[in-house]
Amino acid sequence: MTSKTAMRILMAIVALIFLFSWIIKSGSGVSDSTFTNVRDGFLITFAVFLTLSIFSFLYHDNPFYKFAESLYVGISAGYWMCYGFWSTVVGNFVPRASRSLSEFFHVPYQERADHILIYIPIIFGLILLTRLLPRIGWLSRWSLAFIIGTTAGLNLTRYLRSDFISQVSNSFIPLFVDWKGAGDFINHISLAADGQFIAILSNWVIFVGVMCGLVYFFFSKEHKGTFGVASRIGIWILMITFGASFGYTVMGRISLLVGRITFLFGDWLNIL
Amino acid sequence: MKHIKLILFICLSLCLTQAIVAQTATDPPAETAPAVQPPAPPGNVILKDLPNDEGHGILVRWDLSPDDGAGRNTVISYDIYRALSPSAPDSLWMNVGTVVLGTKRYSDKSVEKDAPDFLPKKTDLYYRVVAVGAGVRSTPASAGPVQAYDNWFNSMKMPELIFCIVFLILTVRFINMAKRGIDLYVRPLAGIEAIDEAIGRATEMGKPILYVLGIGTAGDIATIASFTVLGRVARKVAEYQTSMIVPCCDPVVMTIAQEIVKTGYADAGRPDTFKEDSVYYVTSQQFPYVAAVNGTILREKPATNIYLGYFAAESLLLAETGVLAGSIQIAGTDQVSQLPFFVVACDYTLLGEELYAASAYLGREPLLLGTLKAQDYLKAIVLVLMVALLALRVITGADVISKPFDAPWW
Amino acid sequence: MKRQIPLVLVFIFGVLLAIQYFIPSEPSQKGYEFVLDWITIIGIFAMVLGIWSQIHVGYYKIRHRAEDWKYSVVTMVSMFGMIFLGLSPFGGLQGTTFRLIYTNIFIPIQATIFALLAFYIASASYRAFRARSAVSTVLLVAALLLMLRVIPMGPLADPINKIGSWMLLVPNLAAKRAILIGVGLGGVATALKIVLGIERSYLGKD
Amino acid sequence: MGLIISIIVIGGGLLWILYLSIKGRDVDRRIVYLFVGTTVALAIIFRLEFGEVATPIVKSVFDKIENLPAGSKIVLSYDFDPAMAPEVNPMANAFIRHILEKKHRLYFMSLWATGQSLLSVSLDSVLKPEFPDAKYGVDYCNLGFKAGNEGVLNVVITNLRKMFPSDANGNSLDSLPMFKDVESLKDMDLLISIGGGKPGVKEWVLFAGDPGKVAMAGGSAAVSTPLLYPYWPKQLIGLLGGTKGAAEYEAELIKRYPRFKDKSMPALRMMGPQTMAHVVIIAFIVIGNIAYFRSRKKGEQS
Repeated sequence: MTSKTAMRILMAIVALIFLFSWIIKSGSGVSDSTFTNVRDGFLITFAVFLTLSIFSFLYHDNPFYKFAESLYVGISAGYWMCYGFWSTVVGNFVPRASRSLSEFFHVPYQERADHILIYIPIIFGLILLTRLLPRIGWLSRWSLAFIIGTTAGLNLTRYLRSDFISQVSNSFIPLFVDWKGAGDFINHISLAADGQFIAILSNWVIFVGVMCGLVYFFFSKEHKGTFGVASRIGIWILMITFGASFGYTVMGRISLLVGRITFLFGDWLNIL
Repeated sequence: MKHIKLILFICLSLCLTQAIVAQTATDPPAETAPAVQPPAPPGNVILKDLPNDEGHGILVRWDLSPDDGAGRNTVISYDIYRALSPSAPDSLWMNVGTVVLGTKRYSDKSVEKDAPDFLPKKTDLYYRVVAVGAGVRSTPASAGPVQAYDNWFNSMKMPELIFCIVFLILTVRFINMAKRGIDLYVRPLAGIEAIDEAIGRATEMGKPILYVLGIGTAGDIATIASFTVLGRVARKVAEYQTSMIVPCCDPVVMTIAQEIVKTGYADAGRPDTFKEDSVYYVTSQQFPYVAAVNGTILREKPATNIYLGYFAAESLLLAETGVLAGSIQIAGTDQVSQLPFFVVACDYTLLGEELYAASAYLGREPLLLGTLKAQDYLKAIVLVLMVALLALRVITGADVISKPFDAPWW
Repeated sequence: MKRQIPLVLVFIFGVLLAIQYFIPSEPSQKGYEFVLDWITIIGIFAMVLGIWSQIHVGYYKIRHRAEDWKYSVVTMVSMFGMIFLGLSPFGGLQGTTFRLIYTNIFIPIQATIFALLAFYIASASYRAFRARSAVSTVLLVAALLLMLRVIPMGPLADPINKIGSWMLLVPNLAAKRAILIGVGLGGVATALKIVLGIERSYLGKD
Repeated sequence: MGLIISIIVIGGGLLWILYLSIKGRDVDRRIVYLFVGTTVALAIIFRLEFGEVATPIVKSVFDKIENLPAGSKIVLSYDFDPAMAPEVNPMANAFIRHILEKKHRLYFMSLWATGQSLLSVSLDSVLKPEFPDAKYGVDYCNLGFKAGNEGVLNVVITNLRKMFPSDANGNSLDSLPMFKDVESLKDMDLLISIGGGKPGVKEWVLFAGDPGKVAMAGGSAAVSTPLLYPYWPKQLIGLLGGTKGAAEYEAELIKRYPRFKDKSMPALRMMGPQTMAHVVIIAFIVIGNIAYFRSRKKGEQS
């Protein structure tokens, strides 16, 4: 009961602040039209309200977050459907399906001899819709099979170059860069970033790292003995990478927060 | 009839472009011309159908003009011209390309039918190569006819083909071995074993399992891999009579997921307990989807969250919220950039290839384990190649052949 | 019938598209473009199923006054409102109200949700980066080094920067390659299993 | 003054947390959130700034633009969305300033639909007010957005007009003087893609820079930068990674052209809160480890 009362008081306070902000922001609008000022005042206040509602999720789940979330999901779904309608249906499908429809939507009709083929995906699409009819719903598997089959076929060969062949191929790197004998190497040893030592070290780390990483991914062999050592090195290399990527990402995330706080303090409170 | 139209069209467009070219060519003042002698023409023009293409390309090769980099050293560039007849008037020779001095080849390629320089298939074509100096041009070196035609195999893709064949042979071999009952060992993977345990835990706690397929479409192989795991998880969930929530980010993915979960329940002998609304579509956009799933995590407090598939920035948003809700979390993706966040925030993470292996592990069917073995063999081949390379270096003293699969050595 | 035809379809389209990759000739390229187009068009029909699913779930909640049903009303109203605005012939995607809602409601929420990551990345580092074992120490040290890059460290800045860049460049490359090679193999294996019908858990029994 | 207040508030709080966790108390995640939020807010309010110096990977992009002869053709592609904008928009603006200052020709485009609205903001807030003499169609132009991701690049690298028969405002490319000698992207002197997602810098390298053999530079969100590093220095002449990269570029720009000093340099300003927030996160990691070792010691003793 008390928490419910507290919630009500909180909501009342939020509503008051909202109104207050709306009035102030409308009053400080720059447009000549009162309507525009009142509208913009509302929009910025609402945006602030939503921003704070989302942040309140950090404390814990609450009605404000739920409201912002529901609104967001609804707008997104609606936006996505409109976008899909205009770009795919009107932009892609109508110009090839029918002349009269094209005229209706003011898109140029594409006359093509092979436009008859467009009925194949339409049939598959209609079959997909049989899902909504319980008795023949299993028919929809045909369309799903088409999608899964093409995806599998596309992936069977297409990513081999970028994900496998190029990667293997690029691992064949010179392990003794500019090698002129051990004496020369020791004489010129330095920690300069573009020096021979660093170049050789880096290439060895890549070479050994790739090998050990591959060993780590072996499924049919126990990680014991030499194999275990190699896979252990593999994990280390992976962990260095993950740690580094994580640490490197922190900055980007803080920037996003800076953006939001700047919005709150600058655009809303005008104290920056 | 059709061809005549086409040829007429091409001739017309040739005329037009040539007219434009001719006009621009005569534009600059000609006062420098008499001072410089025209360079000697390039020699020995050889024409060939451009290999590995869809039939709208010709490879033109020639010997450098004696004045290119030597002799009078007056060549600046080469102009390549194409026409449909060797005796065509100059205006019908279309300039299809210009290359700088020292170049001995040019790929003339134009696929689009409406392009002015469209290169027709199976038509006799004639070429001229002209060496160009400052304000002067050599006499043309001509060759032809040549025809462009469709190629039926892209020889640049030979490594892929060899790979596929080797992979197929290995897979069939190991599947046969598995069928004969030979035991194929696979080492335990903690993340995958955790899936089994997690379903049991959810049953004990009486809480649902959240299965997130990521934000990929059905066109991502990671999503497909996730489907294969979902099928097995759904079946176990039905056997244990636990509940399951599968929010989806793509309508196609949702449809397939519904079908999978439904059949999983049917396979477990409990088709009646399947609720269609347990697999639902949220929205196709990344962050709204995450907002909704995060809300679900905090409200339903699932015993286990499974994130398998294609993920982007939402990885940490989901995983940290899962930590707040106290769920056991198992993640897996092939997105290298998102692995760190899953590794840090989840209890178990399937790294890259492990995601693809998960279904075989869960199913424990000999047929599926066979492909795992084939994958291992290919990794072994790569390893052997790399070690051989190192040995070669030590023995011969010559450093590596770089990028062995990029040059068409076959 | 229920199971055989899908498997046959998967096989046929899988093999065709896998082989198509090697054939540069014109009919093959055309076919490839067609298939990609088809998937988009089937996607339109799938969208109908998506909308249906959403309405179904929302309607069920509202009808049965399930917990938080009021929020389903918010979702439904905002969804249909957007659809009404976006499909109405007076503006479509460029309509004033449609754009205002998108830029003043949608975008602020989107940016804020993304910004939650700043907090999450902090709490995740606090919780997870502990020197529990050798492996977790490696993770911790690598992360710390990269975070230190941002802070002006005077004379230490240059070496930290160099080591940090090196870690992002070299071990990162090795790990990425090892993972990608595995991913490549795993992806091909999964695709092959599906095309050959070895993996059919997604199709069920009957 | 602001610095002192911030240090007292944050430092004092952290010491208190350290004391508590040594005592064996758990730190609630919400305390962490509170600290991160407060730190960033304080740094923003007091406008804390720290000096930046360009690293080689950033410097090489700057030098490239600096050393190209005036009138060179540079493509700047906006491949990002509002969520990424705070991080990468400053780069875009810095590039615009630098490119137009050097009197190069600037071609805008985007592979992300969302890029166009962000571009129009850049045009209105930076390009038009700061370079009133720059003429549309002569000094800069906007090709607009085309759907098709890397497919677009596949086409424009051989034929620009096929994909973009007209610019974003519907002008035929042939009517714009700056397209006179442009057949495809191969005729460009430098391609710059700004974006952290897909399609982004990577796709630009693979589908435009590499096949067209055109110099390519990139700016990307911090999260995807490590994966782009391997393309430097061969396939990418340089790369601006996240706000730090942008700040370094801005610093370099101000150093070379002091007239930009009073212009808004958001990345440089961003680095203040960044530095503070990183200090706080690192402090929490250290506190966490101290607490962990203490509790382990206690465990061993008992």
